[in-house]
This record gives sequence, C-alpha cells and structure tokens, in this order.
Amino acid sequence: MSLAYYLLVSALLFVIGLFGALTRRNIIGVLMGIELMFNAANLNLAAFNRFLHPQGVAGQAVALFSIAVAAAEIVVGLALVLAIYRSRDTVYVEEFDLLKG
Amino acid sequence: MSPYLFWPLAGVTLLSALGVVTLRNTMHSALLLGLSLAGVAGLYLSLGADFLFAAQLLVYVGGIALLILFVVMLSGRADEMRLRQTHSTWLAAVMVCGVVFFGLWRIVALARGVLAETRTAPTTAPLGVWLLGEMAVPFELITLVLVAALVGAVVFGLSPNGSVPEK
Amino acid sequence: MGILSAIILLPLLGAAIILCVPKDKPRVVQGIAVAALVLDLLLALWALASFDPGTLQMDALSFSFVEKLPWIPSLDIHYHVGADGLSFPLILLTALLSLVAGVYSLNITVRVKEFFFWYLLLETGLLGVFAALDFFLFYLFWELTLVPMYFLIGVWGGPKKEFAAIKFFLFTLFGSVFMLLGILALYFNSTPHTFDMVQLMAAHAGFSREFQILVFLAFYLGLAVKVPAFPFHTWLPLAHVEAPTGVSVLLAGVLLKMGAYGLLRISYSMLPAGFQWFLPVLVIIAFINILYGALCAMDQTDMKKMVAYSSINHMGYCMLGMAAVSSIGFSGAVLQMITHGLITGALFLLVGVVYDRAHTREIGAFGGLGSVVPVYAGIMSLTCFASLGLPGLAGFVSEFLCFLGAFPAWKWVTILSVSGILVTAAFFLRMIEKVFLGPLDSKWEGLPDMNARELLAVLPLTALTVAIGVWPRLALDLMNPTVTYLGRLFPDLFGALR
Amino acid sequence: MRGLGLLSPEIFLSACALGLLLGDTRALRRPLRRLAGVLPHLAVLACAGAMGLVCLSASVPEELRGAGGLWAVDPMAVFFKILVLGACILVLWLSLDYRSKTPHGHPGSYGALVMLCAVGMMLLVGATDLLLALLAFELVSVSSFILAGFESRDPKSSEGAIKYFLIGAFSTGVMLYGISFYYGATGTTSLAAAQAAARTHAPLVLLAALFWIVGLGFKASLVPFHFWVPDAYEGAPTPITTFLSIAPKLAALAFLVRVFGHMLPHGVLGLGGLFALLAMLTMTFGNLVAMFQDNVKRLLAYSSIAQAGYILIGLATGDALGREGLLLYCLAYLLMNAGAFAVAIAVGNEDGYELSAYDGLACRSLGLALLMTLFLLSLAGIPPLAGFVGKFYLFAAAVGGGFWLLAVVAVLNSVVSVYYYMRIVVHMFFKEPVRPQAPALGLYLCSSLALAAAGVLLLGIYPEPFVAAVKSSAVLLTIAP
Amino acid sequence: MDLLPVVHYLPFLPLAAAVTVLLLGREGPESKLPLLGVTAMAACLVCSCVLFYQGLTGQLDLPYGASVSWFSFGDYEMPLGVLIDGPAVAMLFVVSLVSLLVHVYSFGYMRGDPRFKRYFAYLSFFSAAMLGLVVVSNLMLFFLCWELVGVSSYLLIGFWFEKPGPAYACKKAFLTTKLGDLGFFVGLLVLFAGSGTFDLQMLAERVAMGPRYFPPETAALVAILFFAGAAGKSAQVPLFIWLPDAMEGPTPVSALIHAATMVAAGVYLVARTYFIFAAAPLAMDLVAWAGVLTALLGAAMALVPYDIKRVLAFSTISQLGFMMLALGAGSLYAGMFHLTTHAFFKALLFLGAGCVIHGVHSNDMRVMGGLSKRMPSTFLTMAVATLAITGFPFLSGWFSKEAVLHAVYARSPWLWGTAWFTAGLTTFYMFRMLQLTFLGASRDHHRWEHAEEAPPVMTVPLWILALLAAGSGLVLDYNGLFERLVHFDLEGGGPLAAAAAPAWLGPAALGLFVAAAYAALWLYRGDELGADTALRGRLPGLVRVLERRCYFDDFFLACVACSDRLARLCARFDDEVVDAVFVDSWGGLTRALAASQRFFDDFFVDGAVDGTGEAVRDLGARLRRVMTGRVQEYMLYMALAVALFAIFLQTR
Repeated sequence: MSLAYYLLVSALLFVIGLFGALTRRNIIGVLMGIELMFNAANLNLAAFNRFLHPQGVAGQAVALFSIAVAAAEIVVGLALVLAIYRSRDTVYVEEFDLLKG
Repeated sequence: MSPYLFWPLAGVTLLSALGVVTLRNTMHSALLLGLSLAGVAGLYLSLGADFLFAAQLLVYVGGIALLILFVVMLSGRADEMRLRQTHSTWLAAVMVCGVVFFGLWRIVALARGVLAETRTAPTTAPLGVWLLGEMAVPFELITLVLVAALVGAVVFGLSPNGSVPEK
Repeated sequence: MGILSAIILLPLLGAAIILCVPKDKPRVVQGIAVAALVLDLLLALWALASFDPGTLQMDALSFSFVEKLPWIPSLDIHYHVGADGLSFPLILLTALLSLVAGVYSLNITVRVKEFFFWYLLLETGLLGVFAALDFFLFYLFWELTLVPMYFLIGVWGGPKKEFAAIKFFLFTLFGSVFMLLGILALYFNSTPHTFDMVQLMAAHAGFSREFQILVFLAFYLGLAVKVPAFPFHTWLPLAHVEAPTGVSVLLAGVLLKMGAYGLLRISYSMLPAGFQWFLPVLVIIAFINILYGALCAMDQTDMKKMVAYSSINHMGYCMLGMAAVSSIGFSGAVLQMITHGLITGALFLLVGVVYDRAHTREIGAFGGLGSVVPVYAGIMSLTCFASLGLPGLAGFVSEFLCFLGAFPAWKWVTILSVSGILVTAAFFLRMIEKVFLGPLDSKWEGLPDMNARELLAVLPLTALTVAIGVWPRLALDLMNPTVTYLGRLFPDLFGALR
Repeated sequence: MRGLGLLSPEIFLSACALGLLLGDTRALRRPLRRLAGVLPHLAVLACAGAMGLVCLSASVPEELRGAGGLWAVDPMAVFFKILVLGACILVLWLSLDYRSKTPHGHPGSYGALVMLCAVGMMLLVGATDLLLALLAFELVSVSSFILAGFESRDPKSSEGAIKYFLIGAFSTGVMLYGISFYYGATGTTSLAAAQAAARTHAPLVLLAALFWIVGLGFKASLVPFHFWVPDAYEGAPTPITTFLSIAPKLAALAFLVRVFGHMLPHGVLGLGGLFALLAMLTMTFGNLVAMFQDNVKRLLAYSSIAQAGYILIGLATGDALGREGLLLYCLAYLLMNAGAFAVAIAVGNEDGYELSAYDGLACRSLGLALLMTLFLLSLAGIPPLAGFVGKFYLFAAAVGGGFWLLAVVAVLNSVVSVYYYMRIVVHMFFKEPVRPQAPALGLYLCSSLALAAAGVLLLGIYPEPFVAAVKSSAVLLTIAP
Repeated sequence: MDLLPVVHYLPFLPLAAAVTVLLLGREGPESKLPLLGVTAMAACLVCSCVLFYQGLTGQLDLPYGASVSWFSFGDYEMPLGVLIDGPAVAMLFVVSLVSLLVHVYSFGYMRGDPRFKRYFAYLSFFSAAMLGLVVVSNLMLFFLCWELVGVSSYLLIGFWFEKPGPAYACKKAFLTTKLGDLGFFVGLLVLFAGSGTFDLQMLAERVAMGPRYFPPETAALVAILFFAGAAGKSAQVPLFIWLPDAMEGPTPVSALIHAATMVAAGVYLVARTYFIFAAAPLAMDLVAWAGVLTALLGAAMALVPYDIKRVLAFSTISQLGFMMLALGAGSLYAGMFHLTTHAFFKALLFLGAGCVIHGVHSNDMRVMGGLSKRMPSTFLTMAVATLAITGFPFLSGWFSKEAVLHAVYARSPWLWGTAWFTAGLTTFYMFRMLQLTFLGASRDHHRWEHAEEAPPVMTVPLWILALLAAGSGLVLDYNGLFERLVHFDLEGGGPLAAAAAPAWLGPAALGLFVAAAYAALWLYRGDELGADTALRGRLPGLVRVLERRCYFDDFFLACVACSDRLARLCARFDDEVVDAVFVDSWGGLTRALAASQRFFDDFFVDGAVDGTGEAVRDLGARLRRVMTGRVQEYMLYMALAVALFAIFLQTR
C-alpha cells in the first residue's frame, strides 16, 4: 500500500466532510462534517509520519493535539447549540436569521 | 500493512462518512459518524500509530460521537426525523467539493508509489517524551484551550439566572 | 515661530479656544472668531510689509518667511513653509476673504460655536495649502480643507445640503487621493527621496517623460476637480448653491484657487514634460470651461447657481492663461485667481444679502429693486460689471492678460474663447435687468437696504476690485518676479509657444 | 527548556486568568461578593502587569527565541503583544461602562476569557512553529466564540456566536489539513524548515500555505473568509465586538507577516500577487457592503474588514517599508477603531446601535460627536489623523514597490469609505435629535475615549516617535532550521 | 501758456466730480452738488479751448506724448499716459464743449427728477471717460475708456429704469457694442502679438518701419478687427441696431452720448489708428463701403418714423456713416471735420428736440406741428441745425459734407454717387421733421396750447450751439486751418487729393438739396398727414422693411434666441449627462455590486436548486433562505476560495 492510497482516503474524507459542512441544514450535521475534515487531516498526519518521516512521532503528536482541539471545539459548539436550542427551539441553520445584511 | 486490512477500513470509513452527510435522520448520521471515526482509528492502527488509535477510540468515538448523539437526542424533535436534511445548495457544494478534490489529486498523485521503508514500532513512549519534552509548551497550552472550552460550556449551559437549567 | 506659521496657526488657536467656550454664549464665540480673523489679516498685512517679491533677474524661486523644521525625520518630512509671489497674494486673499465672509456669517444663529470652529479650521487649511513647501504638509492641509467644508455645507446649507456636502467631499477626495499617489511617485523617483517641494522643483530633469506624464495625470485629477475643470466641475454648482453664503465665498474665492495654484506650483514646475504633453488638452478644457460655463450660467434662474457657473467660466480664463506658458499668461492666471476671489466672493455675499431678505434667489421673482435698495443695486451692479470684465475693474486686467498671454500660443482657441466674454456679459446684464430694472414688484416695496454688517463685509472687496482695476500694480508687483521667472523656465520645452 | 522565561508574560496572564475564574465559582461567590466588582479591575491590572513583563522582555538583548524554536520574542512580536494587551486593557475598561440589556453575570469568566484570548494571541504573534500557532489560534478562537456568545440570553448574541463558531471550526479544519501537508513536506511543524521545503516540495508547501491563508484569513477577516464578521460583531456584546475587531485580527495579521513576510517570503512561493488580490478584494468588498448598513456595529464591522484590506497592503508588497507601514497602521487602527467603538458603546448604552440613534448627537453632546467624527475620519484616512499617517505609509509602500494597481484600488477605496463613515456623521450633525439629553459617559468610557483620541491626534500630527518605534519593531528573528 | 501737461489731469476733473456727486450729499431734485460737475466741465472746456485755439494756429508742438508706468507684466511696462495730436485736440474741444452745454441744459431738463444727483454723477462720469478716451496714449487704456463710456451710456440709457423700455434698451446697447468690442479686443491681442506694444507712438514708428516689421496681413487683420469695435460703438452696419433704442434715455444724454461724442468714438478710433488702416487697403475699402452702406440705410430708415428722436437717431447713424466713408476714402481730415461739425448740429438738434419734448410731453411728431409760434427760440436754432446738416451753403455742414464728397469722389465715383443720393435723403427727412414739428398747423391743439418755450438754462446752450453750427465750418475751413491741424498723408494720395475733383460736384449737391427740401416741405404741408399716408399706402413693402430696420434687429434677436437655446442645451447637458456620469457611476458601482451578489444567488445557488426539481417542495425554505443570514452560504464562498486555491495549485 503506498502513501497515495492513504492520501486518497484522506482527501475523500476531507471532501465528504466539506460537503457535509456545506449542505447539512442541522447545525449538528455541520459539526459532524467538520469533524470528518479534522479526521482527514489526522489521517494525513499519521500517514505522512509513517511513510515519509518514520524517524519521529511529530505527526502523531500533532494528530493528538488536533484530537484535543476537536474535542474542545465540539464542547463549545454543542454547548452553543444547546443554548440556542433553548432560546430559539431550533437547530436549523437557516432559521438563524436575526442577523443579516 | 496489508491491503486486506486497508480496503475494508477505508470502505467503512468512507461509506459511513457518506452516510453521515447524506442521511435524513440525524440520529443515524450521528451513529454512522461513530462508525466512520472508528474506521479512521483502524487506519491509524494500520499505520502503526497505536497510541493515536487508542486516543481516537477514546476521545472521538467514545467522547465526541457520544456527545453528539446526546445532543441530537436532546435537541431533536420527533417530526424532524424525516425532514430533508440537505441544504438546497447541495449541487453547488458538489461542484466545489469536486474542484477541491481535483486540487488534492495533485498531491495524491505525487505520493504514488511511496512505500514505507521501516517497520512499525510502538509509539507511546516516544510520544510521551516528545509531548513532555520538546512540545511541553503546546501541551500546556492545550489545557488552556480545554479550560476555555469548559468555561464556555458552563457559561452557555447555565441558565441566565445562574442556575442549572431544568430541561 | 515665524510669521507665516503664526498666520497659519492663529485660526487653529481660535478654533481651539472656541471649542472651550460654552455652547450658550454665541456672542463670545463670535467675538473670538472675529478677533482671530482680524488678527490673522493684520498679521498677513504685516507680513506684506516685509514681503520680498524678489527681482526679475533671479535664477531660482525665492521664498520669503521660510521655516524648515524637522517633523518626521524618518521619512524626511519637514515642516517647511514659505511664500513667494505665487503663494503670498493667495495667502493675503485667503486672510481677507476669511475675514469678510466671517463677518458676514455673524448672521448665523444656529449652532454658532460649531460653525466658527469649523470655519476657523477651514481657514487654517486654506492658508496652509498655499504656504506649504513640503508635500506631506501640503497634502495634509489640502485634505484638512475638506472636512470643515463638508460640515459647513452639510449643517448650515440649503435644502439639498447633505447631498451637496457628500458630493463635494467625495468628488474632491476622489481627485486628491490620486494626487497622493502622485506625491508618492515623485518621492520614490527623486534622488535622494524627498517630499520637499523646492527640491522637487529642481529635480524634474531626473524624471523621464513617460513618468512625468503619468504623474501629471495623477496630479491633474486632484487639481482639476478643485479648479474645477470640465468635466470634473459638477460638484461645484451644487456645493456653491447649497453652502451658506460665507462658505460659498471661501469655496469660490479660495478653494478653487488651490487647484489653479497646484497646477502652477506642482504640475508645471515639477513635471514640465507632462505639462507640455497635456497642454493641447488643457487649452481645450480651458475653452470648454469658458464657453460652456458661461452658457450654463446663462440658463440658470437661480442667482447663486448662475454665479457658481460663472466661476467655472472664470477659472477657464485662468487655465487659458496658464496654457500660455509665458510670463504674461501666468501673470494673468495668478491675477485672475486673486480677482476672481475678490469679485466672486463679493457676488456670493451679495446674493446672500438678497436671499436673507427675500428668501428666494430666483431671478424671475424680482424686478425693479433698483429703486428700493439703491446701495445694494449699485454695489451688485458694480460687482457684476467687474465679473464680466469691465475695464477699470479688477476682472478686466486679469482676463486681458490671460488672453494676451494665450493668444500667441493658441490663436484660434483664444479667439473662440473671447466669445465667452460676450456670454458672460449677457447673463450678468440680463440678471441686472430682471432684478433691478423694470417696474417694481409691489411685494418687495419694504425691502430694507444693506445693513452695516453686510456693507462691512462687501465694501472691502468692492474697494479692492476697483483699486486693482485702476492700479493693477497693487497685485501685480507682488507676483511679477516670481511669475516672470516661472514664465521663462523650460525654454527647450515651451520656447516654441512663447 | 531554553527561554521559558521569555514566556513569563503569557504564563503570568494565564495564571491570573485561572485565578480570576475562581471568582465566578459558586463556592467562592458568597464570601467574595464584595470582590465581584473588583474582578474586572483585577483583569485590567493583570493585563497591565503582563504588558509590563512584555516590556521587560523587550529589553532582552541577544538570543530571542523560545524553547526548541517554537516561538520568538523579537521586536515585532513584542510590538504586537503590546498592541494586543493594549486592546485588552481598553476592552476590559470599556466593559466596565458597558450596559447590556441582558447582563450575563459572569464577570470573572468574562475577564478570564479575554485574558486567555490574549495569551493565545501573544503566543500566536511570536509563534514560529505551526503546532504552537495552531493551538494558540485555537485558544483565541475558542475564547472568542464564547465571548461573542456571552450574552447567551440575547438570541442575537448566540446566533452570532454559532455562526462565528461554525465558520471558525470550518477554517480550523482547513488549516489543520494544510498543516498536515506541511508536515508531510518537512517532517516537522517548525517554520524554520519552510524555505528549504518550499524548494524541494513546492506543491505540498504551496497547498499548505494556501490552506493557512484560509485559516488566518478567517481570523483577520479577509475577503472571502470574512462572512462571520458582521453577524458575530453585531451579536456580540459591544466591548467584545471592539475586542474582536482589533486584537485577533492584528494577531492573525502578525502571524501572516511572520510566515509570509519573513519565513516564506514572496520570492519563494510567489504569493505576493495573491496577497495583493486579497487586499484589493477585502477592502473593496468591505467598503462597498458597508455603504448599505444601517446598524453602526455592522457598519463598523464591514469597515474593519476593509481596514484589514489596507493593512494587507503592507504584506503584499513584502518589503521592509510595507512591514513598517503595516505595523504603524495596526497601531493606528487599534486607536481609532477602539475609539469609534467606545463612542458606539456610549451611544448604544441608551439608544441602541441603529444609525438613527445618532441623530443630532452633535446637539446632544458636541464633544462626543466630534470625537466620533475624529475617529471616523481617521478610519477614512483624512489627515492629520492617525489613519492617514498609516495609510500614507502603506500607500507609499505600494507605490514604492511598484504595486500600482493595488495603490489605485486602495486610494479609490478610501474615497468610497468616506461615504459610509460620513453617513454616521450625517446623522450626528445634520439631523434633529430625538431627545435632548446627552448620552451618559462613565469614567472608564471617558478615559478610554480620551486615550484613543489623544493617540489618534498625536500619531497624526507628530508621528515621528511612532514611526521610529515602528522602524525598530519591524525586525523579525531569523531562525535557522 | 503751455497747457499740454495739464491734459494729464483733464479726465480726472469730471471723474472726481462724478465720485463726489455720487457719494456725498443727499439725493433729491434740489441737490446743488451737480454744480460741481458743471464747474469741472467748465474748467475742462477752458483748457481745451485754449488748446484748440493754439492747435489751430499752430502754436502747439504736436504730437505731444508723456507717460508714466502703469503696471508691468512679464517684461512689458504698460504706460499710463497721454498722446495729443490734431484729432485729439479737436475731439477734446468738441467733447468738453458739448458736455458742458449738456450739463447746463440738463439742469433745466432734469429738474424735478428724484434721482437728479445721480444723473449728474453719471453724466460727469461719462465726460471723464470720454475725455480719457480722447487723450490716452495707449490702446489698452483706450479700450478701458472705451468700455467705460459704454457703461456710462448703459447707465444713462437705463436711467429711468422703472420703465421696461429703458431697462431693455440699455442692455441691448451694451451687449451690441460689446459684440463689436470683442473684435476690438481680439484686435488688441493680434496687435500685441504682432508688435509687442500698445503704445500708439511706438506702434506708429513700428508701422513706419515697413512691412518687415509690421506685415500688411497683420495690419489688415488688426484694422478689420478694430473696425468691428468701431462699428459697434459708432453704430455702423450691421451693429447699428442699438442706437435707435438708446433714445429711451433722457434727451440730453442722447444729445451728448448718442449724437455728439460717444458714437463718434468709433470714428475717432479709426482716426487714431489711421496709420494701421493706411497700411491695409483692404480694411480701408471695408471701412468705406460699410460707411456708405450705413449712411444710406440710416437715411432711408430715417424717412419713416414719427418719433422725433428716432428720426434723429437714424440721422446720426447715417451721418456716422458719412464720417466712416470719409475715413475709408482716405481723408482723415474730412472725417474728423464732419465729426466736429456734426457734433455741433446734431447735439443742437437733440437738445432742440429735448425742448420740444419738454414742451409737448410727447415724442410723436404727429401730435406736433406749428410749434414755431410757441417755441421760437427752439425753432430758430433747430432750423439752423437742419440747414447745417442738410448742407445749406456756408453753414458748417456744407463745408464738411463737401469735404467728404470730394474725398469720396477721388476714391470712387460709385461711392460718391451713393453718398450724394444719401445727402438728398438727408435733406428730405430733415425737412420732413422740421415741417411736421414746427411748421404747418397744429395737429393736437391741446398740447400746442400748453407747449411752452423752455427756460433760458436750456435755450442758451441751444443758441451757443446754433452759433457754432452755423459758423464753425467757415472758421475752421478758413485757410485750411483744420486741415493743417488734422491731416494724414496717405501714400500716393495727399491732403489735397480732393482738389482733383471736378467742379460740378458742388452744384450737383446743391441741386439735390433744393429738390429734396422742396419735396419734403410740399409733401408734408398742411395740417393732415394725407400725402404721407398715401405714400405709405403706395409702398407698403418698402415702408415695412424700413420700419423693421431692414430686419437687422430680427436677425440679432434670432441670434440671441439661438444662444439661449444653446445655453439651455448646455445646462441640461450638464445636469443630465456630465453630472449623471459621476453620480450614476457611483450608483452604478453599487448596483453592480448588488447585481453580482444576485448573480451568485440566482445563477449559482438557486440554479442548483432548480436543477433538482425540488423547487416546489422547498419553496418555503427558499423564501426563508432569502431572508436568512445564510451561514452556509458563507461557508460555500469560503469553500469556493479553497477550491480556487486548489486550482491555483494545479497550475503550478
């Protein structure tokens, strides 16, 4: 298995995530798409670490950090979703229309 | 690193990811997200990143995916389960994604035929050394990020009068 | 601090003091403002006593009252001011017009404090433009005039004041930002890099023709809007009409001169090749300004708008004089700046006088006023005659010199432009006929004649108009050496014209 | 751990932030009730202390780099740290006089988040390692998401926050993806390897660089990554809007300068044209859309987008003059934008943020109206104010670097911008007031207004000390791989 | 006694008087200040009388020139000075004399006018300007005074500005002469470009140096342009249209300005720059033909009006044509001689007409008749003037007209023929006027009974003028005194070229005079206008053409209408095109922005939706989406940028 396959999977995952982020009407759906994008990046890092720079672990370390970052973001994001859901009773992105122009 | 391990994992990952972004039922999406993340974890394993595999399972699959599931259940309304979940701009999104992939293809093409030259080794120990040595400052920094996130969760989670909401 | 700095900064000081006076004491504000304006004029006159116009045989521009202090040494920017025969008369004019327009503006009753604050700020800007010898300083003052003017039009103006104000602002800013680019281009192409205008005047030899043309165009955009040269004149009628009387005076009397001054000081002196390249177009534009401005004025029924368009016409004479690129033409152009300032300033004041009383400026609304307000009619007619270039009054000398200078270089355009005189005469006479002559409309029977404040504002201008017309030496001697020197510059480029 | 001492301001600030958080805890709230009012002041003090430490670190003479080359404490970093901390102080100050319709009641958390954000930014401006930069960036993002949605009872606030959050997370994802490619090219996340890698692995580094631009462009609100700006700005509590419009933007720009002006200069990847394009797009779009806004916060939001475009000129030219101009403009921008928002807070406290709230402000309070005019004119770049000096410098850089198109577009934009800045002025000066009372001005508001106004005027009239400071600050540390 | 240096100050006397009278004292019919003006004029007259006498007797060292520097531009010093030569001396005398007499006369005529004082201020101002015009030494100053007399004419024509007639007439007069002045103006430009000086003496030297220094083309151009100015001022074809209207002014003003002095300024201009004209034969021909045409048309048009002042106005036009003709024919002497005598008798005619109008309170000759009995002084003096103008032997007009006709004959018999015929017409219309006004029977008994002889303050000037009109010719022609004072040696011709004319010229003129006078007296005999009406009925076309002043007025009015239309066009162009370019381009910019936004929405976003066929189901969502903050659209744009970056990558 060459690096290309991993990169291909990662790229596809990124694109799928991107698609999800762009099209989901539900905030949580959007978040999930973004999580997929994060995973694509992590996969890239691990693959590069394995194939191109096997002498260190920097790639995996970055991936670890990114997992933590993702966790932090998702926490804030979900808290926001809940807060909004409480006040607006919706999680549909297009209904957030107080601000525009 | 056998193709027999790689292809099923890649298939599971990508197919469930597709499901995540296309299914109508958000609940199903959330479940498939867990599956997809698990697939990625498997791929880590196939790359010899054992610690990453564990972290992925613990934090992502066990933490994030679950959290998302909770929130979906908390915020979901029964009548919405069958609503169209895809935004009307999906065709544009497809085009954009296609173009992005076209660009990424250039990188993928570059990597064709690049094979691993070394054997895999356990990574936990070097990771620990790396994180607490060279990367100590970022490591500490991530705690600050998490603290901030916690504060955010508290601020948003508390009801306006400062008490925990009943709902 | 030198006297020139004192002249420039005194109004600023006045503005600062005014800002500290409580809002409910308009009398105090007015007193401070008038005191500042009077002092400023006195200072300028004092400077006149020691002003050295230079001699005809000089081989470089000689500036009086030069002050050069380091300001932003990192960028080689200096506080550098000075006055020569080109700028000093304009400084005097500014001080004078500011005073008379300020005196006239004592009739402003709403938001007096703000008015005079902006007004004095404006004067500082105007004075600074003419005195600055460093491009950074020049541009600073140049833009400094915009903001107060914007407020003066916008707050105390006529019915369409907001639109007029923003149109004025955007239009002139549009031009001046290109000027900024031109300044920067000059900076980077001079060796050593400098913003010093005097050094740049000597540096033109180092600029290629193409570069000069390009930079000339950038400057021209900024200057033409101010002049205003066709087709960048359309802000002018609106702004002049909507501005309160005193401000119209400064607008027409001084602000327009900034453009003409810049054409001579910058475009001609620093970018002769660009100037030469543009000269044929400049002549055509001058011609258009003259005839087109006059014709547009002829169709106006609003007196103020008519006067505004006549400004376009008069600045056309000024540009024609410049296009002559000779001592005579330049004399005419510079003198035209002064005389136009005096005459049109007086005209705006006078239109304001009648508007204050009758609350209309429609020419058709009046008739036979000559018998009720004889003093007003007399002064107005005199000023109109001055504006249409009657010999013996100031306007004639400058117009005549402009034409005289331009004729050898541009025969046909000059001859065609002469027709502008006739059109000018036509609309002024028609206005006099409709407003002052003929049977008196009974509704104007009780119209009071000019009061002391108005006379105080107008008479100095009228007196100077007559004085310069009879004895042009008053103004010409100040500027002659400088202008003659300028007119002799660049014989290889413009020799064929002279 | 070489050079950890150089991080003392950040460490100090983090410690203070964590301490401040305690002030909000339920357990401590009752015994410390009296201290509740003191918490914001403590935050200000902490920021001031950190600033003092930064100033101290500025005097560390020779080897100014952090552990393993993760961060550098060079003059530019110090300059931006001071700017960021200054912004924090101003914002915390303004918050004291800010009266919300939906008060949040978490003073400790609020201050702590601002400080955490500041820590992130301080690390970001000095970072020479992408991992550190990513984490610092994330710290800034997370805390600003929370701050933007801090008035969670106000639906606008949380709506702005969620939009901000979604786009922020999205751009983080993109940026992370870019970092993964950079890692692929170099095997490290240190920027020191960038130049060499750019030659050997050009496509990878280029892709990475482009994806970073997405992420940093989001923070610096460059078009087309700016869409969150108006919504988040309008929804956020106004002091936070002030904060968001200044600090994270400047920090992101500083990092952009470090990467693309220093580590990966234009000569290597040839991105100068791209930055020029981004600059033109940003200022044009920001200005044109700002013309249609009727809400002052939104208007200033779009204005801040446009301002980022001007600042970007300094990066596009890629030379020392541009960098100095960028620094100078950042300083000016801090002063004038903070001033404008301070007036917006003063007016908004009672009358809201619609343009009509400004009707006749000149009659109600001439001083306030004049100050607002001063700030707006400075933003528009009218001399003799700070904004003009900054723009002068930047335009000079553009002209000097031969970026003619950029220069022309920039000057035209500054003309366009006058139109909408003057719209506020029109309301202040040309309209009749709805009510005669002057807006109430608190002590802190007054002092920050005075500070900003003095700065704007001083920088405009006598810029020499600032120019000199900027000249000496525009020095970046070169780090050998 | 050498009075020449005093000439410098001559114009300043009335000027000072004018300023004083205007600014000091209280306005009112009883004001005594105007006496100041009279005094000033009297002083001037004394001085100019002495000069004239000395000039005629050859005691003066002419030409006399002196100047100081007025102002300088470039390297050129504009002199402020006087140049006194023969024509100037003559003109000086004429101007100060007529001016003084009119001043005196006006005391009677304007008595009771509420703006009495202002009238005299204007009058003195005019005298100052006119004196200045006569004496100045350089052409720019000449132009200055030239315009100033124009302005005073404007002010005085419009003196009774409450009436619409004068208000219109003054503007018309000013603008028409201004039209001619443009020519003068351009002429000055050409002159300066060609010679570099305005000074008359230096110019004369330059011209005398030959064609290499002053090319004949320049001379011709300058001369023609100057003549355009002169045509305006001196009411030559086609610019004479203002003069009949100028009669709206007070009658003394008509006498002074529009008969004796100002209108002669054009002639004087040609006389002053005669050396230039002499260098340009083409210009001379033009002057001659324009002069004769003016004379003919003026005389013809004088045949029809009933307004006594109009008749005189047309007569003036015609006589000015004679003067121009003389100049064009090459005789400076004849032109100036006719100018001088004409000033006397035409001023007399106007002042007499003023007395009549004063007495009858009407201008219309149809309500007059038989006034000789009521106003004997006026009648006698008017009769003298009529005889003088019609060329009754040994009166002044006879001498000057003979001189003109002789000079013309030497030039071209055709010109002479026309001029001779015109002289006949002159006799006819003058006797028609005399007959209608003073002779015959009264046609309006009421007015006749109330007509009173004017007071002495008005009749004394009449008598003085009558004396001059009768005798001046004899005196001036005696021994060729005037010719010696005023002469110009044309190349090939000479001062005495007229002597070559055949002897029958004089009798021919005399014969015509007798015939025309008889015809007029016979045709208008009796107390009714029957013959006149019949004649008008016989020739309606001719009469209409003459009454419409040969349609010149209509032509110029059409021009004015044209320029008005042009002005309207310009103003609209300015509003709707030039301004719109800037305002609309601003608007266009914003519109383009909005359109681009919409383009993305419609084409990119909505287009995608339409493609799915789910438009109907999502209608509600779509409607709402239009209103939303569109966070995902934001992200879409960002992703688009990412995509563009990706493509950017592919290009590397």
